[in-house]
Amino acid sequence: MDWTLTPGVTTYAADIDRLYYLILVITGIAFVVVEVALIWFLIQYRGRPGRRAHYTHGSIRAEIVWTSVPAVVVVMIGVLSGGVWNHIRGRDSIPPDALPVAVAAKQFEWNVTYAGVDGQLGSDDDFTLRNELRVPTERPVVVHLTAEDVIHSFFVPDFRVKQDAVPGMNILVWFQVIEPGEYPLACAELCGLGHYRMEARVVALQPDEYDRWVAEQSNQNVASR
Amino acid sequence: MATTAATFDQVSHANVDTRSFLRKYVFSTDHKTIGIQFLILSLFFLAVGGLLAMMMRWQLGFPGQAMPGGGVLPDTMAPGGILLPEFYNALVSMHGTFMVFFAIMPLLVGVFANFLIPLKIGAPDMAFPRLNMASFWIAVPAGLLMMAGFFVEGGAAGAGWTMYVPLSADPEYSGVSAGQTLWCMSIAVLGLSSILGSTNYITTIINLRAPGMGWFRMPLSIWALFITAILTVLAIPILSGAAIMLLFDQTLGTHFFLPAEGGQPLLWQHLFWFFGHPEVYILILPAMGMVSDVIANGSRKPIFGYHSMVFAIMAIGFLGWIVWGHHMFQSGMNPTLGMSFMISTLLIAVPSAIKTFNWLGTMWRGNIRFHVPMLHAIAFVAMFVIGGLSGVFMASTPVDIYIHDTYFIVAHIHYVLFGGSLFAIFAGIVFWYPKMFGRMMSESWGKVHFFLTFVFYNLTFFPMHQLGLGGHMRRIYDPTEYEFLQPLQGMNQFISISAFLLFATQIIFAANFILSWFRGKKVSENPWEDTGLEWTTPSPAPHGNWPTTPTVYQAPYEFSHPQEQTKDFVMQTDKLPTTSPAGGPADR
Amino acid sequence: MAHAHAAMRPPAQAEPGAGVYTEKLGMWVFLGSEVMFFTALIGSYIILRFAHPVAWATPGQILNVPVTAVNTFLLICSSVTMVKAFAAIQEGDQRMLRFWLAATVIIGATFVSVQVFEYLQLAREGFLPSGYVPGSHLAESAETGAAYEGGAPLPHSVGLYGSTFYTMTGFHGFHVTMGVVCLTFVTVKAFRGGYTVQDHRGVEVIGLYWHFVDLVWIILFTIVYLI
Amino acid sequence: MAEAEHKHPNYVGVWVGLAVLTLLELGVAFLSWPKMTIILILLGLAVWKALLVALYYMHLRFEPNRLRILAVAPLPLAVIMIIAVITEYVW
Repeated sequence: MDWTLTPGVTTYAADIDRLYYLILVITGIAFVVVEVALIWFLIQYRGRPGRRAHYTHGSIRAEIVWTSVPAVVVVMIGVLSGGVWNHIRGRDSIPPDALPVAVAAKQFEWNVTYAGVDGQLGSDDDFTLRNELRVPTERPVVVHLTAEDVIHSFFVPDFRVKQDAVPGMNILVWFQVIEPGEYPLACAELCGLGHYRMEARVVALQPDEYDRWVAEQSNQNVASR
Repeated sequence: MATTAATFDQVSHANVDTRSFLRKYVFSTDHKTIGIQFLILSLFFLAVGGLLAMMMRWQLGFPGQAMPGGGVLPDTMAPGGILLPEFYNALVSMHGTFMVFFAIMPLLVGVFANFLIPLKIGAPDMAFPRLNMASFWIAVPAGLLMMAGFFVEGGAAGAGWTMYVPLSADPEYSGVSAGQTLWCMSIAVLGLSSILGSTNYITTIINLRAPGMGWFRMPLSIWALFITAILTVLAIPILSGAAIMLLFDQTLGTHFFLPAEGGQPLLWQHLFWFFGHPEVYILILPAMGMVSDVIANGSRKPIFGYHSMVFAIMAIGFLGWIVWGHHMFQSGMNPTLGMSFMISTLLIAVPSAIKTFNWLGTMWRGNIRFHVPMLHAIAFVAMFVIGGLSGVFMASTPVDIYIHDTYFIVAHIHYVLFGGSLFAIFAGIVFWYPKMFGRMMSESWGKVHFFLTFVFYNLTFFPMHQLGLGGHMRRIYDPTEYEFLQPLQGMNQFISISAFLLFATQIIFAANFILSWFRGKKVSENPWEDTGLEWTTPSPAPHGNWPTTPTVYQAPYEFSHPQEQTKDFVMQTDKLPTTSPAGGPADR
Repeated sequence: MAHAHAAMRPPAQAEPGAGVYTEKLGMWVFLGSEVMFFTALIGSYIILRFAHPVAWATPGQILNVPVTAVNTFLLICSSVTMVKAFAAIQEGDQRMLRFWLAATVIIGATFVSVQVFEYLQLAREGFLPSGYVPGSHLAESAETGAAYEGGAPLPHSVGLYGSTFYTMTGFHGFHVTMGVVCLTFVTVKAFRGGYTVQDHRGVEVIGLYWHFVDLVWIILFTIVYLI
Repeated sequence: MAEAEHKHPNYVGVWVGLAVLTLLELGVAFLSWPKMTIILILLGLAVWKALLVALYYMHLRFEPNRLRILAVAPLPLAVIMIIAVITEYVW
């Protein structure tokens, strides 16, 4: 059994993974303690003729211990998770200089609209690609996520990014990639017959490489008008 | 009431059963008969739901290969035995729907609430016997409506058991029209059945307890069923309302959930999960209660920390209302809202932990009898721990970003609903079988069934955690479509084979259940040497339950009482020399 | 409520419960369930209204407030006749019990009829659960925004108004209809002398339901027609 | 039944009160006051009417406390749900 995660490639992936391992250790300890105690009791106190069970209705002290210890532990997990959650999804978490890119999900494809050279969505040099999301590394990217028909979910496992795309809503989700490469993008919310093949790829490029590529695409786009 | 003397007299003659066949077995108002009717109905749907799961597992383990025996399915489902994606979606949705609404929920609430409440609190029947009968006979057409989905044009509903809109609201998106409509109708009808049933349970528990059966002398199963009934009465109408609005969106062209004219897809999710999370506790609380009864019996000890168990049930019942958002962390819900839902969700781990430790405390220094119900109850504790702990991963919002909608969730819900609820249901069925039918189920076959189920169950569901950590999404028809999931395909096959064996193992249970009905060893009143009121009446219990209403003198789990040296249990109706009359279990 | 199952009742020394008899307790539990059902409907309306604050017509522009006001008054009247019936049987007055019960049934049925009339009227003018019928004059006043706060044209989300209106009032009407059916049974039983000073649980229990339905209408009338 | 012991509440008086409050509502609804003020007044009047029905016609005023608690128990849940979902849009 392998409990490790494949390393994430965004800035906050490590935070999520750290939390995951922390919870894994805590729940692992709880698991071992409970199951060992259970098995030990089953063996130690197995029924034998002539024996009688110890007559007791409980112990207030024990109740206090096993109420307060889990309470403290879960509150601690909550506080730690809250910090990371705020960093990823909090109200002001989106870096102001993030590069916008629009992703419109529809049955069963991802349409990616790039901001072009000017870095602004909705301007003339925007261009759209199907099922291919290219992003620069070392720079925060904010995805404007929309859906045309039903709910889809934007899931890039290696980025530790998952966000539902809801028709009628424009949801912002940001990430900053640290490792160039090619990563799968999948739909994680049942969206109909083709849900299982609603696949795209995410290509993370070095910043200069990305700029070159965008310029090239923008030019082509303007030229073809 | 002026009629008291007369009713008492009539009750004492209740053993002379003059009901016609139809009144006795079909349109019976006897809570025990209705319980058994629910048992048969829900075991049937459990089998159906299991069969659907087998087809899914075939497709996941061996995508694109013809399913053995799949040739009997029509071409609209599986041409040449190869499942179609639309049929797969229907399987996913219907497996969840049948298991949640037509198998586990009626098994716990329909069967055990009906059967146990009057017997355990000392009432001759439910408060409203005819409503009780209505509750069953309304559930039957609901089940038929749901089944009908497979036989209409377009197939059964295919938007998942959660029926997220807009996929479920418009046939243009899902390709399913009549099936979706039938789903909504069936759920609305079933809702009425559940509300009638639960109204009955609440009223019965509040008003019909036998003399001496004070609140804190009720067995934990009754406490759990009581809180469950409250959750049902308050949560189910929300689902009914939402299902009806969805039905109107589908048929009348209203716009509640369709965004084109201002509807809100997230509204559906809020309504669904506002119902759905209490529903989760509806599915686990009665299981916890029954397991408490069985563990006390098996350990021959009073339950450890009875009062804190009761308060834990209440705490779960209340907290269950303010955690629904944890199903929606990645749904586009206001992230600040996500924060508060995370805290309340994590807090719900506390009462669950209290219960687990109290079960351990009950076994500690006990004199444990490993009868079949006890084995299932032990498995419940062991598996519920896994299901509960895996829930902590999801409660932590950042970790949930990664594991949401993956097989990690699938593993979690099956550890809670199969490892939890279903093991408790097996424990309950075997434990109360003698009271239902007057015969024991086979002990040896019961043990074989238990061990095989336990092993194959873990082999099926434990690896799903690994799939989830590998990023394997839920509800996908063909995992090999994705390159990054291909390394996990071997594990998928392993899971599928384990699942087939798990399903096959249940045939042992079915055979044991049916054969014991005719051939099982006949038993006297109290085969398990338990303390509850139900064991003071003959097995099977007669119409009216007791000739005269019993009087309760004891706390629910007085095993190995020092003042009773001849046997190791004191019935709730037994008087001990020095029991204080008003005493609760903690009076020491 | 019939007493065919009197034999199933426990002796009076059962543990004290809620302090009220079983049928009444059962009805209150059921009403709790009804509260949650209307929470789903009314809650959705409130939420949708917050999500689209401009999609709701000014009071009186689409819906017929005067007719509904009269209807509201009728329902209030039926509540007082219901409670009068209960007061009558408490004193053993069979004649007045029958009179007030019959009055309640008639007024309740009138309420439903007026509501059906209102629906037909609105449908004829082009207002449906799915929104406005294109070309109808209500559609025009909606599209130009004449019927709406601020008067701005509303290309979208006007459908919500019809959806919530018909669903909420429709389910209320359904509850009234059910109430009338049950009340009819109670009235028939009253005419057969089925209730006495000692035992008139049926009258009180159906009364609770009836007043609850009235209470829901009080809320609905305000939030649907007047706000 | 024990109810007969207390004197009947003034049912007709309550009815008059309900009718008057309804008229008041109709009057307020079409005033040209600020929208928010009107909504708050109307909701206040509606709650007042609902309370009259619940307390007198449904006899909650004369019931044991346990039943009153049972009767209002669902309301907090309704409020929790509506408020939580509204924060999606206004916060």
